[in-house]
Amino acid sequence: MSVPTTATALAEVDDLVVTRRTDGEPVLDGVSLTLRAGEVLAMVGRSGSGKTTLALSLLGRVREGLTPRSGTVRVAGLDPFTSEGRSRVRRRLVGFLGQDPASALNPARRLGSTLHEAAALTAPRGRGAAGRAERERRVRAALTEMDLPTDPGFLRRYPHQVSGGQAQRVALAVATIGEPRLLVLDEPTSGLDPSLAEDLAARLSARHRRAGGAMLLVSHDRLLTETLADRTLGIEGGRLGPPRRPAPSRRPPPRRRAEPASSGAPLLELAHLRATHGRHVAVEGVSLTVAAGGCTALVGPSGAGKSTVARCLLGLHGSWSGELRLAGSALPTDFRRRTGEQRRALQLVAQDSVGALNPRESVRGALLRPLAASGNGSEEEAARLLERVGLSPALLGRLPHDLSGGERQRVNLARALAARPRVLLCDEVTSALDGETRDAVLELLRELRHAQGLGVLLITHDWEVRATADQVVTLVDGRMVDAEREAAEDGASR
Amino acid sequence: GPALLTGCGSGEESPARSDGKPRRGGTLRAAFTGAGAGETLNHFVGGTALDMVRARALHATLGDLDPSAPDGVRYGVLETIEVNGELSAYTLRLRRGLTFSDGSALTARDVLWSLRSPAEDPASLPVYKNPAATFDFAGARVENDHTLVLPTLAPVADGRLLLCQGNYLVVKENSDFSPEVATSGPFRLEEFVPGEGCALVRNEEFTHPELSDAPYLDGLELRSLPDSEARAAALTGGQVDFAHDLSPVTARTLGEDERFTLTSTSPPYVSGLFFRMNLAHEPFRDNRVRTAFKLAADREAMVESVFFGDATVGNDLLSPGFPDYADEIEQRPFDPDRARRLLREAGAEGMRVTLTTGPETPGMVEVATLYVENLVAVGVDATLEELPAGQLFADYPAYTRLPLAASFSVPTPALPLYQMSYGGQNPAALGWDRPDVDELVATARGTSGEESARAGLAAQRALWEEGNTIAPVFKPFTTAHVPGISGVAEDLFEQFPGFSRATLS
Amino acid sequence: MVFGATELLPGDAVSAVAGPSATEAERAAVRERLGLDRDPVTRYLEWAGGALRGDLGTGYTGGRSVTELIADRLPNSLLLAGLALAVALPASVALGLLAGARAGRRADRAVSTGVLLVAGLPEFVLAALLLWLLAARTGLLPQVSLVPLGGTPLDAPEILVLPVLTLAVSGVAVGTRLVRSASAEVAASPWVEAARLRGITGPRLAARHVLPGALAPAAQALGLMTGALVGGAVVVETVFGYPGIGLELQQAVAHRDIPLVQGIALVLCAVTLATVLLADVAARALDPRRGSPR
Amino acid sequence: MRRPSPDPRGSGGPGVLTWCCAAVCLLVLSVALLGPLLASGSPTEQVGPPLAAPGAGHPLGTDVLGRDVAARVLHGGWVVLVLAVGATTLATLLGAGGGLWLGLAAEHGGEWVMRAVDVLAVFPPLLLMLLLATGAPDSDAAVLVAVGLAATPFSLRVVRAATRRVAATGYVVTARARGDGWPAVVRHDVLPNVAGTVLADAGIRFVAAVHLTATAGFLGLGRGAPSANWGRMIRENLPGAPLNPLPVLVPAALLAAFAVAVNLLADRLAEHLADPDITRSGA
Ligand SMILES: Nc1ncnc2c1ncn2[C@@H]1O[C@H](COP(=O)(O)OP(=O)(O)OP(=O)(O)O)[C@@H](O)[C@H]1O
Ligand SMILES: Nc1ncnc2c1ncn2[C@@H]1O[C@H](COP(=O)(O)OP(=O)(O)OP(=O)(O)O)[C@@H](O)[C@H]1O
Ligand SMILES: [Mg+2]
Ligand SMILES: [Mg+2]
Repeated sequence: MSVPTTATALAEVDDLVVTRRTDGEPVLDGVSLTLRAGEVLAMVGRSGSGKTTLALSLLGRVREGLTPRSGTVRVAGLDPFTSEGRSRVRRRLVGFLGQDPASALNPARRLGSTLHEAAALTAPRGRGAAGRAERERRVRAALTEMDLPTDPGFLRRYPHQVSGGQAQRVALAVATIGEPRLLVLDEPTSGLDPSLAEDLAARLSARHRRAGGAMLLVSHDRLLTETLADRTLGIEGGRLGPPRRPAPSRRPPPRRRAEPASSGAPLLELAHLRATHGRHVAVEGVSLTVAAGGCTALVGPSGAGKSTVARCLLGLHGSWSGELRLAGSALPTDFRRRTGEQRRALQLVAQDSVGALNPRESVRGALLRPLAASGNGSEEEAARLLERVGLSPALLGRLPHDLSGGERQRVNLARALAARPRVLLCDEVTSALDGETRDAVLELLRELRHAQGLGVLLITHDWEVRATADQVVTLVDGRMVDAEREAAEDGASR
Repeated sequence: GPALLTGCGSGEESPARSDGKPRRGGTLRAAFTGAGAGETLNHFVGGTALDMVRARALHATLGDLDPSAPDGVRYGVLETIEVNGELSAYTLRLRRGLTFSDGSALTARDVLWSLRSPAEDPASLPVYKNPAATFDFAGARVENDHTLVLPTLAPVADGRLLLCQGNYLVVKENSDFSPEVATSGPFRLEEFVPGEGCALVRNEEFTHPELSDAPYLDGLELRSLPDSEARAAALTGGQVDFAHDLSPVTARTLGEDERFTLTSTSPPYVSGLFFRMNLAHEPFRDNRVRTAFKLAADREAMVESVFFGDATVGNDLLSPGFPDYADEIEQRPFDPDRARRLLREAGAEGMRVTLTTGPETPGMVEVATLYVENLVAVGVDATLEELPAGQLFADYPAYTRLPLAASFSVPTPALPLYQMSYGGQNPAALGWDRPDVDELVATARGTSGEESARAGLAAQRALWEEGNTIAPVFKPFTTAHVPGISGVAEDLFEQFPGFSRATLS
Repeated sequence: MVFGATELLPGDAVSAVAGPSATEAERAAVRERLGLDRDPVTRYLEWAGGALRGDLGTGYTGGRSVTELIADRLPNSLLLAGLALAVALPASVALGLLAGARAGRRADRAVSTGVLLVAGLPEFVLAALLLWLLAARTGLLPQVSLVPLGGTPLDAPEILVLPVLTLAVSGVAVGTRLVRSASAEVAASPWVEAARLRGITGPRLAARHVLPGALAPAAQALGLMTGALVGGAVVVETVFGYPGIGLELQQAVAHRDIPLVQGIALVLCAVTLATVLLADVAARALDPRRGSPR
Repeated sequence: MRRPSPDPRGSGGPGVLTWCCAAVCLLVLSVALLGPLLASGSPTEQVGPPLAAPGAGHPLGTDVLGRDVAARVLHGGWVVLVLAVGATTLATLLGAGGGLWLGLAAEHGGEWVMRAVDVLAVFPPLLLMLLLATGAPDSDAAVLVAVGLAATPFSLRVVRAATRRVAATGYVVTARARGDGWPAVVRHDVLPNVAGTVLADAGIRFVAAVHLTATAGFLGLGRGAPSANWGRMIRENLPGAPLNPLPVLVPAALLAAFAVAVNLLADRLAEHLADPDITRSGA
């Protein structure tokens, strides 16, 4: 059975059912969808509702552990599930940006070579010098569009040498460089600060529409969907429906004043941090404190050095100097010289949620290990932790790659909490979460702060997340920008 | 020449063409066991087959053994050897007009140096030191360019046989064995690559004692291939025309191939495979046990299975085929029942013994394997221990302590061989200490005629009856070559072919 | 270490040189001439000193300088190993990638099974098989590697074919597996997945996306393989009578030519060590993340 | 309604090939281990002319000394297998243990230990085998140890490389930073992720061990002449192959089949241990 293709329908999904292989649970449950040329369709839904699964099906891809049961998919009249269809669809028709762009860049290849290859693959068959010059031009254009440096030095870097947001933008550049007729973007701006995201989105859509391309945008960032999308579809439990919430306002929500949790002595004090990446000074002169039961937000544009600060605090960064105190006693800069107690006291939820999970360890194992170390290694405790971060205990038996992006991020969070830290460092912990889930997570953090005096350092781009902090430290280019004033502006100073 | 070779293929073709003249020309390529890259042109220190063959191609011999000749020898550079009545001095007379490859004259001084210098060099092989045990080189006199007088240390009757064994060659006096040195043999060196081989061309200065126009070959290429399989493969692949010393199985497989002619040496040019009982080992002190061990060996089966019938059954004596070999002594039978009985009598039933062997020469391990089965069959608790290649004799003191050890012999006349390895409490004799037999051998060698024969027979009978050596098999040296090669058999030293008369058609 | 090891070999060159039937006096003379009567420490110091100066002493059999002797043979072995590598490396990378990039699929099964079949044959059986197929039966190639006298193996390239082939085939068998296991892992990574979703397939995917990640681990193992090729040619050199260092070592051991064994072992160690270090350096250079753990 | 994507790989579970391998393994193992019980004749007794073609009483003919090939095949397997399996186990244990340790202890002088191991690794295995085997001549245990030791540095290197790769991943760093000790990290994070490599490597080691053991026969090491041993049989009878190829072919085929089957099984096992889904991804 197939639906006749109309001239304007670029992509059609008809009654697609995708189930889990193990238990036959549907992940997509009879999804039908038409995407016309030039249309931007936003897809919103809770974490784990099937957005990524649907997006991937347009490329003829079903992740291992899932199997397509029935239904058809057509892109420009081609079936991406057949091998000829697949190669044409992927090569020429569809540009795709995955949810974890950082892990989509080959760590053994330089950024430049990945970009050049993408340009060459999609270029009109120009060979020789002319072709090369054309490719270079396109790469430069793509980088400029993404607000990335275009110098050869940057292109010569490896993925692990750029920040999470930069990696995401490189991946976005790779996806868009060939100007495909259909762009499928899965959380394209999760690692970017809002102003940059908005800016980028505007540029992207302007160009894209000009060229008459269609776009499927999966994002929980209402700002973004609102700016870009012609139409927004909600997805819930694998079924399409109208968006659950009416489109919210364009403006950032009023910043809630966070109730100062406790005014005791700072739990974590950092002073005069200086960190380098080789010869390049990534961060300099950063000082911050996290109070017991308090929450400090570390914000700043992508590439400012936020993740670097977090890694320094944890003692993971190789070359840094500065003073670090935990509850008044000094912490060695290198984690190897910290005691087990000291290590457990600081926990990080890393920005790259894929890399931080052992691909061969089930969720259960990942949670039980820190739980056992902190003295309560029972399965119930693990299940309870999962529930607290809004996940079903059924996930305990799963491996990381059987999880959706948001689920992975929350497993990471649960694991960090399982170690019963005194200070929790969250690096973009809500970037892949829809508003509802994010609020639940923030609520959990708040609760822990109050109940256990947990100190939280939040690295975030999200205004709403930032608003929960009682202190804000802003980094620009590795330096602090008048934290006091920012804080005062936020009305969050103590 | 003597019929030293028995053909088992199409046989040797006549060296003469229809017009009676052997064909001249051609280059013969032959493969031998050689040493590695350490190989030198000094044959006094290198004992491989290749060393021997190369040396005999490059250097003229004093003479070769030839039982059919009046003196028992055929002379090379020599005209005659005269011995005085007391058997105390030998006079060597050289042929006139001999020259080295550079045209310089070959004199008696060269002959003396060639005999004497290896005896004085500790590095040289024992075989080249043997003359020094008989002759007094310090008292040697060079009478003129063609006459050399060698006094003996004690009266010796077989001095001619000793000097003209085929391996005493004439080297230019004070030679350093560099490739440039002038040589006296049928060929001269053109190219020498240690460990790989050498290329030789006809030495036009050489005059053959019997054949005026020999050597016939234009060139000779001798290649070093240590592995028997590899030599056979080179032959079947057409890379060489002549492959020396093939293992029994290889020989058998090549024998099925009509493209090649296989020849095996017959006695005396055969190598003995021995098992030697150590008299320091208690049970072997009893001659009944020794005899039982000799009776237990199924010699026919060994010849059949290991050598496909192409070997000689041994009679627990050394060197069959040589003139001094006692073929009057009856062949020892295969009699397991008697062996069992003797063992019972000696109270050695179920005795435990380990036979130690190694792949030192083809067939040695196989024969030992069968022998152990034979021993088990007569009620000896025998086991075999096979050492890796090169290890059996490596630690010689340890070897001399083995209870039952394998060994092998190279073709040497029986009595000199006895003196070399059994006489005078030699540790190599594994406890054999019989001054009376030593005496008999000395008499046999020091006298001639009837007396010598009687003493020789008595010595060998003692060895047969009480000796500690089981000599079940003598294996031939098998070579294979393409048809059309002839004249090799006429110039043979022991198992080593010479090419001075060889022709190629 | 090489020295110590060879000292432990039972027996000494005395018997080999003097012959089994030598008398005790003769043996003592030989022992003195070879310097074996002095204590091992003195001999070691002399040897080590000489080795540093490039002088490895004199071989017992023939009395040639060991250094000279090795200089004769080593180039032949290096040529053999080099050619075998030149065949084996690209082939194992290509096959390993083909199998690894499609791990679990039919191509992988075919390559893996085939490679295993070959690897399952001991080297001398493989040599015998190739010999029988390509030389003995068909007469296409010479069965024995007789180098033209006074020339190099390159003067008669046909003699190199079989030894190189044997070495290369068994090298490919090992190499392919190493590359396969490294690339299978990379092929399952999210970034290769992302490349697939960009429509990159086939050779391009393998060469540009899988290979870079697989090279570093594979280089390590391939380095070792290379070392093994140089030293491990003993069997092949014996079977084909190829005048290389492996054949020489085997003969030297059989003749208890201690200085020669020591010299060859030392040179082999040096060559292998060099390749292993080279592989290490290569692996480091090929892995951008080395030295900067995340 | 048709299925949009015909599943390219069929369902999971062991395939035909895996079953074949298991069957071959079992067969060879039973020949090797039960052979001595099944064989009617003695493996060392001479029963006929050498290299005779198959005939009544001796279904595979006779070998180079006229012994029954069938009896020798039945008797000659377990030595090779025990040796190869033992040596592989030794090499894998030492290699995996050392490799893990060296991979993780890269900072603390591990580099230097590795160099030392390299020196060991480059020591010619031939010499190593000669040494150990001459120290204890005629002993199979020496061959086992020698083969095992010769293979160890190789394993060690491969495992170390894999370990270092894993040790640099986010999850290991996270676990370490979280306060997990090395034992826990090794057990949960490192081992599962290098297990595939270790197993695949063990497979390679196994083939190498079979070869080395056979080569030990080639060099005349280990139990000597009369004992039947597949590696030895091949060598003993190789020159006679044109007359009766069976004494060479049968043991060679058994050896090769076993090596291949064990390897393939090790591969499959590695895959399943790892997690079938991870290693079999592909669009
Ligand atoms: N290994 C490295 N080598 C060189 N430069 C690096 C390396 N890692 C990061 N950088 C650079 O250091 C700067 C800070 O990186 P960091 O990851 O701390 O940024 P960030 O603030 O977390 O950004 P984002 O919000 O995009 O994650 C960036 O400019 C980045 O390109
Ligand atoms: N390989 C897999 N095997 C089994 N279940 C899976 C697999 N991948 C995803 N799932 C499950 O399928 C559901 C849908 O996943 P999907 O990734 O499509 O969610 P999503 O809407 O993209 O969520 P998020 O916003 O968190 O990324 C989730 O419940 C997830 O746990
Ligand atoms: Mg998703
Ligand atoms: Mg970051």
